Amino acid sequence: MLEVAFRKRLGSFTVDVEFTVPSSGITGLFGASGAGKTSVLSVLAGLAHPDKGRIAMDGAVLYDNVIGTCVAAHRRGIGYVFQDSRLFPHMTVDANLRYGLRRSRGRMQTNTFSAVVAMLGIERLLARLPHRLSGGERQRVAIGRALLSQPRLLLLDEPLASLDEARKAEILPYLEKLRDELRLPMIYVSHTLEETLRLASTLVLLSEGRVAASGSIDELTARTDVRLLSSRADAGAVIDATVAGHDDVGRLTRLSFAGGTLQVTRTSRTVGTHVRVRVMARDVALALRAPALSSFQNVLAGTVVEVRERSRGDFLVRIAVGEAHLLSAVTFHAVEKLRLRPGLAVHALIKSVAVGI
Amino acid sequence: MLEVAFRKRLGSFTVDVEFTVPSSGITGLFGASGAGKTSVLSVLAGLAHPDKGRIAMDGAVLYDNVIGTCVAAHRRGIGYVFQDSRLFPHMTVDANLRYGLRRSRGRMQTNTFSAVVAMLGIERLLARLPHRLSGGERQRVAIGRALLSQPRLLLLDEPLASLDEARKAEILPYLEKLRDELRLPMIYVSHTLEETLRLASTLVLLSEGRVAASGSIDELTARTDVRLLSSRADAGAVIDATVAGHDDVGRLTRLSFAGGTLQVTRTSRTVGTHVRVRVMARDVALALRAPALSSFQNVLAGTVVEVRERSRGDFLVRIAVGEAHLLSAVTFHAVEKLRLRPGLAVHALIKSVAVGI
Amino acid sequence: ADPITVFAASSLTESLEEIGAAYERQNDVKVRFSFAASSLLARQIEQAAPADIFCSADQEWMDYLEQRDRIVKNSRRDLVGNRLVLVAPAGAADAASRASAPTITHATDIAARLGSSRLALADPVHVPAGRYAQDALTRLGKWDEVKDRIAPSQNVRAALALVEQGQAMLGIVYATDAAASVRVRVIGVFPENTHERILYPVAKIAGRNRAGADRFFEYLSSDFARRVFAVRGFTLP
Amino acid sequence: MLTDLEWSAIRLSMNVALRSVVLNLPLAMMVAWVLARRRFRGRALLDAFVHLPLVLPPVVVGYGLLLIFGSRGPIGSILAERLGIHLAFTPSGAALATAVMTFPLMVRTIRLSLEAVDPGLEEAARTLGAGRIDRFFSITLPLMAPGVLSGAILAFAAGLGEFGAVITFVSNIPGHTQTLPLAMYTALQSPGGEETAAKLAVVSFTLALIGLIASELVGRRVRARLGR
Amino acid sequence: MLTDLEWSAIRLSMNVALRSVVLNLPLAMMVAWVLARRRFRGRALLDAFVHLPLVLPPVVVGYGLLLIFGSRGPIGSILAERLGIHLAFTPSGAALATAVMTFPLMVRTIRLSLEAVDPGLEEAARTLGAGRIDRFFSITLPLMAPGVLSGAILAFAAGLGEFGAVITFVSNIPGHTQTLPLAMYTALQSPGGEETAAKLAVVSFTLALIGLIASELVGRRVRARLGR
Ligand SMILES: Nc1ncnc2c1ncn2[C@@H]1O[C@H](COP(=O)(O)OP(=O)(O)OP(=O)(O)O)[C@@H](O)[C@H]1O
Ligand SMILES: Nc1ncnc2c1ncn2[C@@H]1O[C@H](COP(=O)(O)OP(=O)(O)OP(=O)(O)O)[C@@H](O)[C@H]1O
Ligand SMILES: [Mg+2]
Ligand SMILES: [Mg+2]
Repeated sequence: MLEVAFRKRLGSFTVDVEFTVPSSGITGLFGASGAGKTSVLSVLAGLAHPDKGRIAMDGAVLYDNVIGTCVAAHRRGIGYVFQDSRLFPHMTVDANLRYGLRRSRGRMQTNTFSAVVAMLGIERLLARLPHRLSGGERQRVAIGRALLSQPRLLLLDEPLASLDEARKAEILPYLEKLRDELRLPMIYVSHTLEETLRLASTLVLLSEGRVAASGSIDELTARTDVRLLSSRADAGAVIDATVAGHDDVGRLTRLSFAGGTLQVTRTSRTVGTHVRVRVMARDVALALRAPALSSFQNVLAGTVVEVRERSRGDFLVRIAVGEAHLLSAVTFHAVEKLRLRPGLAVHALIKSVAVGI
Repeated sequence: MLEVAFRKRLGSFTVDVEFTVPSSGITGLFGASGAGKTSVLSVLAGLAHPDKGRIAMDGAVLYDNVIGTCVAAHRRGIGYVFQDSRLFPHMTVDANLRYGLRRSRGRMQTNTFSAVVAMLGIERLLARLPHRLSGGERQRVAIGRALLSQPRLLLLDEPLASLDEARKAEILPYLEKLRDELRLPMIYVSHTLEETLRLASTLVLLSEGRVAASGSIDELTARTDVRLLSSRADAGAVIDATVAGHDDVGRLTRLSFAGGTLQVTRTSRTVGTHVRVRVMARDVALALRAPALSSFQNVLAGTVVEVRERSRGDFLVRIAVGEAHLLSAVTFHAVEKLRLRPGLAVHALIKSVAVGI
Repeated sequence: ADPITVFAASSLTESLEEIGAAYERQNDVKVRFSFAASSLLARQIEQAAPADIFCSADQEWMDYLEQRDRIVKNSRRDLVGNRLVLVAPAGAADAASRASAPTITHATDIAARLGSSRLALADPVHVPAGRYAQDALTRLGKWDEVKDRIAPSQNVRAALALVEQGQAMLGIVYATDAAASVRVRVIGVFPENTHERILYPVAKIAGRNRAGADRFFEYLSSDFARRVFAVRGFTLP
Repeated sequence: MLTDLEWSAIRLSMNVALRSVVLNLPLAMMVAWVLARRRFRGRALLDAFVHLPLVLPPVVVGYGLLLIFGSRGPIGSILAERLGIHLAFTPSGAALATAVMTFPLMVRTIRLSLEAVDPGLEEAARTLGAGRIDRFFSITLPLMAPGVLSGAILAFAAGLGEFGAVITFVSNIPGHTQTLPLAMYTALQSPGGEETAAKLAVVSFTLALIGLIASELVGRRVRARLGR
Repeated sequence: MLTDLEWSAIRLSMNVALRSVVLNLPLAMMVAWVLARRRFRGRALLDAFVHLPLVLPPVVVGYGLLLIFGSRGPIGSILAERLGIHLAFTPSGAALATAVMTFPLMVRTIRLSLEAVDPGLEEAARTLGAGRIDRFFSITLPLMAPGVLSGAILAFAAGLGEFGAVITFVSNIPGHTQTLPLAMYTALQSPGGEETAAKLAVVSFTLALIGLIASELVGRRVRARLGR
């Protein structure tokens, strides 16, 4: 567990934060441009020193102004993928990648060179110098370099911002694998809530240098007062589920969760694994009666728990399905027409394809 | 109109492209990381010289190796927002912004300093030096600097990649305004297809240094062979529509299009304006009968035109609604259950909130 | 009145400064000196340097100017003379016994006194003092013994410094230099017949007919001036 | 403590060092720019030529200046007759000799920092409508300011100590062309002059210290601006 | 065309210039690093002290060396007695004098390029587990290579031309301590020696040219690596 509490002035801006990061899983660090995300990461990595505070990882103090401790950055074992890639210009891609690897002798060699290179699709670039790379290529090498330094904690500052969807789709599962199989804790900065929610189990929301909210995703998504999470486009419910089976013909995977079964696009996860699924409020339609012949794979019976007007004419409806909760975004007209109110029995319609993992 | 045709070697990589960019509207330049997007932009800006080829803007030759013409970059009047922001480190934000402005005397002063600064939310940063800015702040200043140089053509290389959704939501409409009101042509590089499609009317798809496809969005989205556009998450149909009216109670806007009426979240566009709407295939559900009491605002009757299996078990269905076409992504089971086939009458179900502009 | 400018060899520095100061007190005119190597000054005068009078440390460079008609022909004469002496670093003990130095003869064992150190002298290739020293040593049959043991210096003053600091156990310098330094001891005087006579020629520079300069030129031969030179150890021709 | 002539040597040395720096700056920047940015035949020759004053003994350089800029020299005679400008044996000549001697130091340092300027920033300036000259003054020059400053202070320090070329070109006339190093040399010519020389050396050191502190203060600002 | 003694002067000059560069490099890098990166009391004094050989006339520096490293000097006597190393009047002494004279040039240039190294890259190295020394050799040093090279060639050129300190410290012994500048000076001291001096000047120029071309070739590679 990483315990963080510090204060640091940067010109007229002050970062004053306090939060904890669990020792496994990914913690999303989320906030608007200029909220202080990069500043927080650089203090954690030991590159900047706070004015006062305490930072401890698994009980070992990394920084404490009271007892006067400050572990040097290169001894912290914290990997950092910078917002700007910061490749060493005088080294080939290969040498850049091996820089941290070579200096990680003490630690377990969990990420192997060939696996990382293959995953990032940078085999062809190994002999190149960084100034001959494209923006996205540079960022991929930076990710690889940090992974290969075999860190105990990995800080990622918008690592995928300059990558295309296809590339992202290759890297995200790798990060998930690191999270799940190697239990490598990470702090992940991203502007895409979807990306963050998909990876993170804990969330720290920064706003103007302060922690606006922090806690597990489940806790936070259940709160309707955290503005960011209930904002129009990004609202959704996160559901913990287990892989129940695969349907190879329909390319579907069945997930069982506290409220029944959910069909999603086929994944390669083995049966029995725990997965986290985010069902976006905008992807959930409501109907009083279940439609007969439709393309919906998921028609879940439930009960309206809460109807809240997010902004004028724009409603968020919470539905209890078994023991799980779903969110649905509907218009004023729908609320009127269906007379949506707590206690009403409804059917939640979700196209299977709308659920990604 | 910008006519582009050139060839340039970069180490083992060759860019060999030919396409035209209309003199108004936004042209999306789309392609994977390392496809050559940045290389193309830098040739257009005049920062790199092709090995051979011809580039002409509105009939005036910018580059032609046969007649030996090459207009210097600073005389092209082409603005460029670089992938890395490239702010002048020795100048304050204010001086950075005014750098191009001061050198644009000859041209129409369409973008005023105060409007641009307000739009980008950088008033508080004006006195700062660039190294005291966050990544996103830096990028915003770079956008402002390019806009204020009053270019005749604007090149944008992933300008919004490091910005949060809220900030993007402020800048995108401004770019649309530039596109529509000032008719400033732009070439827009982005990895987010949604962003590109929302802004662009023309698309150039790059793949390994070559143009894989190019043309108007309408043309391209109607093609099922362009892999990129029919890939799982991003598939969708673009619909040209006109604002028909607003419903202030339900916070909706009614759009009329070739296939009827579409209800979307309230926009501020005045009645009668032309808009382009992208309806994602994953947001369109199909049913044989229209559901009675449901939260769907849009239930459109149509006819199946084409059923194509994108990948095993995963289908894309094209539906003709009036004269417009919609795409719907469905599973094998839905195809089976509804017996989807060309000619079948179906109802397309779209939640109004699922349609953004 | 415009100052009188005298270009003079460095070894005349102290005497000329004293004479100049005295002259300035008696006359309402400034006298300024530029002290440097004779060779350098001669070349500068050739290139029309604003010098009124040139005091050279050897005849050769005065000849150089005379051949080029840069001096007033009949003004040339020998100002002072000097003697060549052999010096060693002054030990604390012999500070007092510096009165009578023996004449150097064939018998003087220079090489032995040198030990493992070097013999400091002005560069025989181009500095007059060095040339005189080489002549004298040759005459005394000692040049071959020491010619690989010399430390040829830029000028006499530098050679003297080497001895003063004990870098060289022996040095050959002018009597005037030796007299001025308390840190060296004269251990021998070279007989005058072992080398060309050491004379400092002086001349007025051509093309600068100035009455003030003429008067100072004469003053250089005045009794006062001669006394000053004599006190510093110069011989008077 | 210090005689009038020593004070005048101090003033002259400051004057000569500063004038030579000012004289050199524009030309050194031009030459550095040409060497760093242009590719042409004979570039190596120009480079070697620039270093010539460093490679030759200062006396030779001074003598060369005397031959060229002396009142009998090809340039010196023209300057004297047409413009009434005399360089040999004048304080201005001391500044010229110092400038020539310190020129290579300045060019090297400026060139080094010019080569360190990020070309991406100049590209950005191009797309914003800045032509070559404009770009140089608005972007390149400010970014290489640390190097220009460094070159200037190096040249200033070397200028304070320049001896051989100066004494050869302008002679050693106290109160007129006798700079601090020349005064030190003259002091050393008299046995027992070490003390005077040491005193003057301390003065020189102090002047250099003042120059360095000043440049350090300016440099700190410049670097702070550049975020280093 | 060239006499034996002239050839030996050429060899000696090359030898002295190269040895002084090699001698200086590590120390100059250390001092440059301290001046650029550390903040401490007396930093300005150290800086001024480093520039001292530049500020003082070379002859004075030579005297100073003689006092310290001469056989009676505090260091010189120890070197001579304990290690049998003699510096005064030896070619090694010429290298030492040259090293001292060119030290400030090297420190300035190296420091300038050290200050231009992007601290962000060193930060990246820190997060990858590199300690201070490791970082210096793997990141900082290669990135400041253009400056080290530039400093080396500047010092080499200046070393070829060093006169006053060398002649004072090691005398002008033909075939032993007579470097090229000393030979040129000697030639100029005799009426009519201009021709010899000019010939030797051409030799010096050629040596510098060779050095510059070599450094240019290396520098081009280094810069290509760094993408400039
Ligand atoms: N050295 C500095 N001096 C003054 N202000 C600074 C300094 N560094 C950063 N700031 C300010 O602190 C705030 C937080 O910066 P930070 O880089 O941590 O933001 P961020 O959350 O990473 O933003 P982004 O998403 O845009 O990268 C910003 O407003 C920035 O302008
Ligand atoms: N100077 C160069 N030498 C060799 N190859 C180069 C050079 N510059 C770019 N490339 C290669 O050319 C290809 C195209 O680069 P470019 O920067 O145009 O890509 P891009 O489409 O902008 O990618 P990204 O989205 O990652 O920024 C890349 O594979 C890159 O490695
Ligand atoms: Mg940031
Ligand atoms: Mg790119």
